[in-house]
Amino acid sequence: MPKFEVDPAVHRGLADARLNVEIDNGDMILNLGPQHPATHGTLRLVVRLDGERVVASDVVIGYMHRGYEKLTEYRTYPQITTLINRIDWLSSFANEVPFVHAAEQLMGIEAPPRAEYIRTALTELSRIATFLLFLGEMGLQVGAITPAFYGFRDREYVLNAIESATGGRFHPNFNRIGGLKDDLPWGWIAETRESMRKVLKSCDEFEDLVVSNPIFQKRTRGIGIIPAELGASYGVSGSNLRASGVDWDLRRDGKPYLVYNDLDWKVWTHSDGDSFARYWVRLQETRESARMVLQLLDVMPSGPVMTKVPKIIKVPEGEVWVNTENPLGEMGYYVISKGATGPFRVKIRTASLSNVSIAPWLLRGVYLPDIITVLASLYFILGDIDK
Amino acid sequence: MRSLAVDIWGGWATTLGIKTLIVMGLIPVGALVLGYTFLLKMMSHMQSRLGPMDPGGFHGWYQLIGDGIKFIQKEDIIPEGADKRVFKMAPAIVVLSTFLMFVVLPGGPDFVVAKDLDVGVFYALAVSSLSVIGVLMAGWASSNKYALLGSLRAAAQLIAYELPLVLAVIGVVIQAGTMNLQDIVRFQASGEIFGWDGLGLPLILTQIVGFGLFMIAAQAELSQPPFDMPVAESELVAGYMVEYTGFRFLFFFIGEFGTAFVYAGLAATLFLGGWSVPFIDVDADIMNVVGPLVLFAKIMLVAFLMFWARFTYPRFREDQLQSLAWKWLIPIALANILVTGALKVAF
Amino acid sequence: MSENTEVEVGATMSPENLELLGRVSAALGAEAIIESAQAVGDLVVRVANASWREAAKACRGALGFNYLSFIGGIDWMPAPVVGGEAGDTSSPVQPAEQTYGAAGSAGRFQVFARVASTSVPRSGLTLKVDLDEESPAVDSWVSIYPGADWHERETWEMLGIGFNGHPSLRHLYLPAEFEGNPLRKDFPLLAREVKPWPGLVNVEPMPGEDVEEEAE
Amino acid sequence: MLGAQLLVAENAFFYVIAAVMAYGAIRVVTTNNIVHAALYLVVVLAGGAAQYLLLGQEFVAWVQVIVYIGAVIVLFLFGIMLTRAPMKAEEKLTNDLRGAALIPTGLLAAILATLCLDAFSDKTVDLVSPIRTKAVTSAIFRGYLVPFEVVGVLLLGALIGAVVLARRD
Repeated sequence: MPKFEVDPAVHRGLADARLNVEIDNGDMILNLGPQHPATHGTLRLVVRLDGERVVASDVVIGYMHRGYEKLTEYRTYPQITTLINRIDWLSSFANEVPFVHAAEQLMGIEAPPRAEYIRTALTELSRIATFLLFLGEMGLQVGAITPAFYGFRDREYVLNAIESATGGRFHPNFNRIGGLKDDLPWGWIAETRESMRKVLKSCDEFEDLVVSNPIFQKRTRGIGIIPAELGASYGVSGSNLRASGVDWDLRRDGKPYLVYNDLDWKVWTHSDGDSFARYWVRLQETRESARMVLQLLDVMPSGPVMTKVPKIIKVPEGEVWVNTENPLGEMGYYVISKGATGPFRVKIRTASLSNVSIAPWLLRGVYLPDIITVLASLYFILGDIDK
Repeated sequence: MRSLAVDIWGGWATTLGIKTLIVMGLIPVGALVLGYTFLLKMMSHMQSRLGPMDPGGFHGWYQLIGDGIKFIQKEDIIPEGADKRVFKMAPAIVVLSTFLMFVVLPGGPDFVVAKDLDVGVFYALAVSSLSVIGVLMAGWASSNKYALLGSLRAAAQLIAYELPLVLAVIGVVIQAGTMNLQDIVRFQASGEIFGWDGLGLPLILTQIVGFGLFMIAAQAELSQPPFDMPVAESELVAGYMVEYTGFRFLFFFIGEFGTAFVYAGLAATLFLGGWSVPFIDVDADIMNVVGPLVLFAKIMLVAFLMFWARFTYPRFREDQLQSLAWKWLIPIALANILVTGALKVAF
Repeated sequence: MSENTEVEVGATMSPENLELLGRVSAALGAEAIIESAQAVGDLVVRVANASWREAAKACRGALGFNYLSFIGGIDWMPAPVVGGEAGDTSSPVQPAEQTYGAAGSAGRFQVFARVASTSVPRSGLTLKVDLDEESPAVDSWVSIYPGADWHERETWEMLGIGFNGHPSLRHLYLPAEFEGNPLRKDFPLLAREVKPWPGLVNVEPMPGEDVEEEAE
Repeated sequence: MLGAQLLVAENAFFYVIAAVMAYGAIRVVTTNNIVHAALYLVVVLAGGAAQYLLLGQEFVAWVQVIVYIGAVIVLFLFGIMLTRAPMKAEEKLTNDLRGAALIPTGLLAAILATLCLDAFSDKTVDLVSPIRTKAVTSAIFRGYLVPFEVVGVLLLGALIGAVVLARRD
């Protein structure tokens, strides 16, 4: 077997760009981040500019790396759900679902139907909350201030719904292996139905205010086109890939999970693959999710929300891969258990890491302002990259 | 014969000093009014929130003044690598440009802020271009790449939009036959629409194209959305202002909103009849009191349009902005001049 | 490394996975597959180290798995017991002997990857490859799946596994000066060693707790 | 009476502005920082505009401001910053032949001064009634229409030439 060798000094030059002004040969190296408004946190982007055109770029991540894969080896299964809440902090509930499913599948148990329905509803609610933020944020990134406020305003209804059901606005930690912590509070269904109507109205507003705005279209159409095949081989998933015309949604096409098969819904795609398509697809998916929640509220079965589980959870030996369609894309856990109270190894597959890994390819040759459009339309959460 | 010193202190120099003080007082007040009305309150209400409510008791009227006081108290930070003299001078030059523009704005038959210039329009547009120098100085002296990029964008943008701005006004100048702002106001007040002189002739009726061009170009000159690339907060953080704090930043703020006030005033004067108001004789003494109020109302109307666009639209990209200026605005402005000139000769 | 060319077919494997396994061995050659297993419905195939890049080519080409989900690494070394005192349940206590999960392993380190097809519903395949214990390395997938870039960098820094042919193997998450490979089992998690975790002592009461206690 | 007072003040201002202009002009060539040089040029040009004002030439003064300060200098600065923007002074900017350069400079100054004195020394400017824009425009569009148009065509040619030279393809 050949001995592996690597020169650590290779390729470090670009990342070590200095901050002071120095322009050589018409090229300028600009640091975007790690403290930059366009990077949603602590992403650092080093770009080499010719005038305002990007010649090359490098993404530097890890400023917020928390080592969850290592930490999971020191935690028990119920404790881990608290950790993974913080991976994609905008849709925490959706993070819990695949992990809890992984444990349940290894143990050979299933949550009661009511729990699965509530899980589906809450997953879709967190998807709406995530996307509403995106719909407003994207406007802000291309310079329109007002949509951001509309997005925050309507996201509040959804967060209230999540909070009144789970007790937590951002980190519910509501899933238990074998079900849910609690049943829904009284009156929740009626209130959520009202909120969903507001969300649908809000989507119409975004359609009018942002999508049909000529300047917005000028800024986003044809910018940052992800070719479908290339995107898939980069591991780009979720709405980003569907915006490139790939009709692939794990809710429908993955191993069946939750109760999506019982619902009447549609997978939206767009053939363009540009920033506008990504915005448009997410807007349609927000609508679709609101419709799904409305359906779920209508057919919510009665019954317990927790199945019988031992007090101290020991997961039998085995391996399982569970991936789900999270708001940002494919999220998956490869859990290896050796029969202890905690997993032996958890490989966390986060959507944003793969989604952002295509950024250097996408950013070649675009203008400086397009970097922001492309990054915003890829829609990543730093916690989801720096897991 | 009196000595030179007496002449200077007793004569025109005193008048000059008083007028300077008036203008210097007007700039922050104008900036304050626009900032409070539109930035704090109108924007908030458009975005389904209230904006400041507590400071001062009534709808947070004191908020912006308090902000100003806060800015003055702040530490004056100059980056280590900065060119200190240029860095300090830059905000002053931006405000100087605003200051000089105020000078010719007429508020009544005998009331021009400082000087009734023969070439008032031209003068105002000429001194408005001074602020570019200040912006370039700020961006370069900050020793910051974002600032440098911001000021480069600002320069490219301001040069590109200076032209449609001037060309948009030429239609008015041709029609009124003068560059004197007072005369333009009088022309509009005494004009008539197809023989009916009830309203006078606000030039927006005949120069609607020019008005549109002027508003777009003014928006670009002010670097407001959709043309705010020089300060684009999502990409360049704050552009050329990124290293400024405290009262130097306050200067830029005052410069920005003060200039918006003057541009709104120019638009009101050139296209909406300025301080004149229908049914009151232009040269009546009362106009010296009513005139400024009328002008202020018209300024607020024009500023409303400006800020409405500012809070609604996303921003263009730099190349899109340039092609808008060169491929659309300038040809349209030239055609407008041609048509206006032809009609002027014909009638 | 055992060159066990005989493909073991588990009796419990589902027809879909049997069919897929047939296609995999047809595309890759049966000699490249060391072992295969089914892990909760998913096919896991362990391929020979020398065939790792060929496996990627086959997946992307003949098998139609155009989507790369992830690449990661496993350290099968027994986990050190934290806490030390008998009866301390602050951390999960893993078995002390070195055992291997689905499809087995020849040594301590393994690289595993998951590929899927975006055009076929419910498709996907987990691939595993054994590595040399002294200088663990395997061929890079970057030229086949460009998305492998970051995943391989992560695996390199976290487990010290080299990837031959990777264009720029440098730190992804960790600072450039960082020494050590945090995901190796012998890399201590100092925070946990210094301060014990209350752990299982405070189990939160769950709904239907009486029922559970009856069950026990 | 007013005229006499103004004359005194104008003379005083003239010398003050001229001194500032002269200082600025010297600093343009002596400073080692290329951006500072451009900024000193602004001082000189602004001084020129102020002198025009003193002579009652409003229109020309504002043309000076809008064209030279608003456009030419901005383009200078723009170009300097776009290509290279050294933050510190450069030693290389000072030429070794600066002693020798004094001789042609002095000669040029002498020739220009002599010519101006010879041509304009007997002209007087009526300061109390400044020259109105109308007079300037009549001069351009009546008396000097042909030279004006020729200059326009010449500049257009230069513009097209610049475009041709600058295009890469």
